[in-house]
Amino acid sequence: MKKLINEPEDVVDEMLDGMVAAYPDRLRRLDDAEVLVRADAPVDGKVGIVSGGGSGHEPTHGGFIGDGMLDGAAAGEVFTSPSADQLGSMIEACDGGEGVLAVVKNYEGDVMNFDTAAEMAGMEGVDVSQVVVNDDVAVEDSLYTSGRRGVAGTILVHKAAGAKAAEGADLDEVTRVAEKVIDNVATMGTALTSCITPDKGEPTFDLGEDEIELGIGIHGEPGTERTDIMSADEITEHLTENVLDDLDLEDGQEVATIVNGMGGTPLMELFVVNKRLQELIDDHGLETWDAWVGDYMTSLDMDGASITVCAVDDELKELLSAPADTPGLTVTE
Amino acid sequence: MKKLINEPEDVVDEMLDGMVAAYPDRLRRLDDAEVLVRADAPVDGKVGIVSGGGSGHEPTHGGFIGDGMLDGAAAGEVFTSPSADQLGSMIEACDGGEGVLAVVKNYEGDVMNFDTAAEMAGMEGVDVSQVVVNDDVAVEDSLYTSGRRGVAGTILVHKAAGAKAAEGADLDEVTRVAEKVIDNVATMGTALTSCITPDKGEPTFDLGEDEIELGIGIHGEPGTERTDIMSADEITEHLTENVLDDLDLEDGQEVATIVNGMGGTPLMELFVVNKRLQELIDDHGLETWDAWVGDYMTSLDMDGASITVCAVDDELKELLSAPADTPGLTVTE
Amino acid sequence: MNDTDRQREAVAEALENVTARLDEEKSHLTDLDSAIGDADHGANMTRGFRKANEKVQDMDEADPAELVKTIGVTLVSEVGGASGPLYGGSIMSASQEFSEEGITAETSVAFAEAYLEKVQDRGGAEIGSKTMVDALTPAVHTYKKSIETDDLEPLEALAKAVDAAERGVEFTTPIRARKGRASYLGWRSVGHQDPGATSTLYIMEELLATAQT
Amino acid sequence: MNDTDRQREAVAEALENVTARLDEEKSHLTDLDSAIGDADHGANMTRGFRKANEKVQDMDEADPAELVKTIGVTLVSEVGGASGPLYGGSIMSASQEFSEEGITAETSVAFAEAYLEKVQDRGGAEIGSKTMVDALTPAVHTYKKSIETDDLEPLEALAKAVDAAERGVEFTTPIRARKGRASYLGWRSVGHQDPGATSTLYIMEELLATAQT
Ligand SMILES: Nc1ncnc2c1ncn2[C@@H]1O[C@H](COP(=O)(O)OP(=O)(O)O)[C@@H](O)[C@H]1O
Ligand SMILES: Nc1ncnc2c1ncn2[C@@H]1O[C@H](COP(=O)(O)OP(=O)(O)O)[C@@H](O)[C@H]1O
Ligand SMILES: [Mg+2]
Ligand SMILES: [Mg+2]
Ligand SMILES: [Mg+2]
Ligand SMILES: [Mg+2]
Repeated sequence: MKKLINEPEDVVDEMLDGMVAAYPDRLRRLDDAEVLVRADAPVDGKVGIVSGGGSGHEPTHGGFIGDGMLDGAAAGEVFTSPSADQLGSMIEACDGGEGVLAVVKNYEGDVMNFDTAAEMAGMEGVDVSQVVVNDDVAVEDSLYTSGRRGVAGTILVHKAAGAKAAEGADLDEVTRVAEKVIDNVATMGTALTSCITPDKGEPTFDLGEDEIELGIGIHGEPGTERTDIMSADEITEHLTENVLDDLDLEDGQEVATIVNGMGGTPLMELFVVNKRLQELIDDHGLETWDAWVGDYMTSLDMDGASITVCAVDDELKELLSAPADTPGLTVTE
Repeated sequence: MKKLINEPEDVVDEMLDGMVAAYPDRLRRLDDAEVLVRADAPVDGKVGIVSGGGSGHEPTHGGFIGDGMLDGAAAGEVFTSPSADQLGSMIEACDGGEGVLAVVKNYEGDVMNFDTAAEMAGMEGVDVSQVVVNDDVAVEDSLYTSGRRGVAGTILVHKAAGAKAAEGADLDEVTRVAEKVIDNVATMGTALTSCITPDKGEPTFDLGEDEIELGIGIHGEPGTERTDIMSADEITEHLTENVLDDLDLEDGQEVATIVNGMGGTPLMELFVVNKRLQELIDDHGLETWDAWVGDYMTSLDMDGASITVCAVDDELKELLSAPADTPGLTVTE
Repeated sequence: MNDTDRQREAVAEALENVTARLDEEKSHLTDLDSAIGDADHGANMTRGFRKANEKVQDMDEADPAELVKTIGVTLVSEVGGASGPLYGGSIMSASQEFSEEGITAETSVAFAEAYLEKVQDRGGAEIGSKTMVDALTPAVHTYKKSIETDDLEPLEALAKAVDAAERGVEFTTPIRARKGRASYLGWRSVGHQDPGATSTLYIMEELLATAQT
Repeated sequence: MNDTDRQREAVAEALENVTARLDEEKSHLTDLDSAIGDADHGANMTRGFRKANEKVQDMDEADPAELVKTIGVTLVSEVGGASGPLYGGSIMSASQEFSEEGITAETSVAFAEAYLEKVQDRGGAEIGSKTMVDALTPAVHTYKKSIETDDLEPLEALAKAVDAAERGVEFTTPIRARKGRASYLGWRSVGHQDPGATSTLYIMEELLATAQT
């Protein structure tokens, strides 16, 4: 394994300092914590939007801090939920008096630590509301699993909730739009190679030279099915069919789509996938209102991509296209 | 080799369609050509800024089309300069009556094809000016080489020239600022792994499990020196020293910096590099005016990064921070 | 040396041994987590226990309940992930059982029961979900019965509990996960041993080894 | 069949053979380019010649000069890279030598000289820069001398030229590159054979093979 790192145990700490060094006017690091917040946090009179989780998904989470998106992001160790302490300090640092919405991805570690943090912050008098994103259709949502995972669709939750908060809406309203995105978004991904965590230094799972993993998670958790390599078109068809099946949309429905790279896949290939995705959206009688292509929710150096579809109404369209100014995503009017 | 592609020979064509499908309001593809232009090209009364070269460097070149940057970009086959025909059609499609600046990277193929294209367009009455970017300090600039290569510093040329053209400056002025960036920018890169071209399907060069290539080009051309793997800090020091040696700046000089990912390197690692880079800039008595971190000039799936430093004066600061709205780079006021 | 001092030393020594053992098993735990999780269980456990060990070795004055609570608090703040709140939060809250009478046969049973209850409260796993609960449940049941019904000495009871935990760990292999990251795998989780159950066993083995010296 | 028809058929047949040969050698050319370039010379050459071949096979009426020019124009517009303008542009412009008298011993010498000159004009490489010029120069010199001084038959002259080109290709291996991507490597380019010189040789070998049948 070769990586551009120093000691594996320092990578998160050094990354955070490197982010602040890149955006000193926008980001501030909380003392002694692996937490980034807006340089001007807390923003008085605005609902704070925070997120967080394991590191290794850059630009998620810290890269989406800024006007119109997040106020704070906690960075756990690679693929490990931040501790409740860290999350608690973040929530308090982002409360401008109107309360804080925590956007949680559905992993037991994240959920348990955010729960504890919300309790702690509540005791300090901060109004906290939580939403749990679970857009990954690869995982069966049943009593026999810990539920669907939160993956790339999370970015749309950050965007919509962030825009609503920027409008001056109250915590209930901000929470409502976050839930609305969650109710309307679905994602599925595939891996061509495993990621390699700095600590382990070897692939998390072994994939044969001609195999791919369908339904991959964003932590190198093995997916749900292993198959022979297929063409980009076939893979796109498989992922898109599963996503659209889950959403079960009406004819003519407008959607936002994301082709999200897992970190190691060239942008060139993501556009090849997007070409087929847009054909399929059209074949299904749907209409793409906006298409995003890029690395939003990565998994270190994993080679692969996920496809997200989100049904949008006028409210979501307005929120998703509202201005945002963050290192990882800029939307202009 | 596993890639998210269909047939290798279709990848550029499908990528271009996938880009237009992602940004239908911003990009238009010329008929029967591997050329993207602004949807509203040519922009009347504005100098056109065009670029182009082999594919595989995404978001370069087409990803930088938009307000404040490029008007057109020609996409050759992977790592192969576009033909003079294609370049010629692009130049003509981007002439709004005020002439066109072609930003060429210093590779013999690019230079020869752009020369021919400029001649052809000249015969059609288009005023064409060319600048050749050669920021790669890894290559000795002497009679015994074909000169320094053009690499990530090119993005700053696109940005500054694009901003100047957007202001309404004439072709001479736009050319002057492009040259100014070229005179003040230097870059050097390293590879941890080789890229794999879709056509060959195997690594272009073999690197041992513990080796890295210093001074790598952006086409999988082997670099200038092969060494044992070093820490991120050591690599950053090596690249930065070479770049700063070349520029030989005065104490207190303000600079813009880029930590550019080669495609396969996680953003996390680029920020680790940026941390050390900013410390070194400081140690050298220089001052970072703006720091960019991300994938701007990639080399397919190559694992590695390059470091660019550009000395900036008031004029360049104004141009580099002027608004730009493109898929690959958005700058807001 | 009074009773409190002796108990403090025992806790510190046990913690030292647990930390060393987890360090040794770090890559094994990570390998288990690679197969059905996200390859960080070894790093998570060692990060937390090393820090807890550092803290506790400096606390010369504290009573056993405080020491145990400190271990829990440190795990909560250092580990993150699923194992941070499960291990840390449960140790933290179960430590209350020692606050009045220190560590006795009876309070150790109460601690064990409170710990298991807290893990289940927080994580929602049942026995058979293929988690640490599968190692814990037989261990706690056996320990309680050995002490309360069979009147065994704590050391003997603990030895039996370790055996029971081992049976629990083995049991996780052939079953399908219902909780934790392994549950995402559906039927493909069958055939793999659960990392959290395994680390639970290692910790118990070190508690026993410490008690035996 | 008149002279023009015969020459047209010869050009078409030669092109067919060249295209087939480049197809065969595609991955070898790419491997050579991997070592000191960017791993696309095989793809570049086959893409261009396949297209040129398609076009020329349909041109039943054209004279030999037009056919050759079409080959050049097609390479210019299809290949790109360094080899597109070098091969394509030079063939295109040298084709003029055939426009008055068709292909004769004399015009073929003129063509060869014009072609080499154009490659050097455009690319700026000298002999010894480790490029296609190193295969071309001895081949053109030998061909010219064989015809003009030694009065050999074109077929014999061509055979000698191919030998000379081969010597030129071998010569590229032990020297340091001064032009093309290989020049970026400095001394590390020593020990590798130049791809463009190699493809030049293959093309000449097929011209000879076609002439011999
Ligand atoms: N809901 C749960 N209830 C009980 N134990 C759980 C639960 N979820 C996970 N675990 C335990 O935690 C272990 C994984 O811990 P770890 O790898 O440190 O955290 P993470 O899953 O967040 O990466 C699993 O092997 C399992 O024993
Ligand atoms: N300046 C030059 N003059 C003559 N030949 C050159 C020059 N530059 C490159 N070549 C030839 O072109 C060959 C490479 O062609 P190709 O790989 O198709 O183009 P590119 O270098 O653009 O990828 C080299 O092997 C060399 O023979
Ligand atoms: Mg984890
Ligand atoms: Mg090339
Ligand atoms: Mg884990
Ligand atoms: Mg080449």
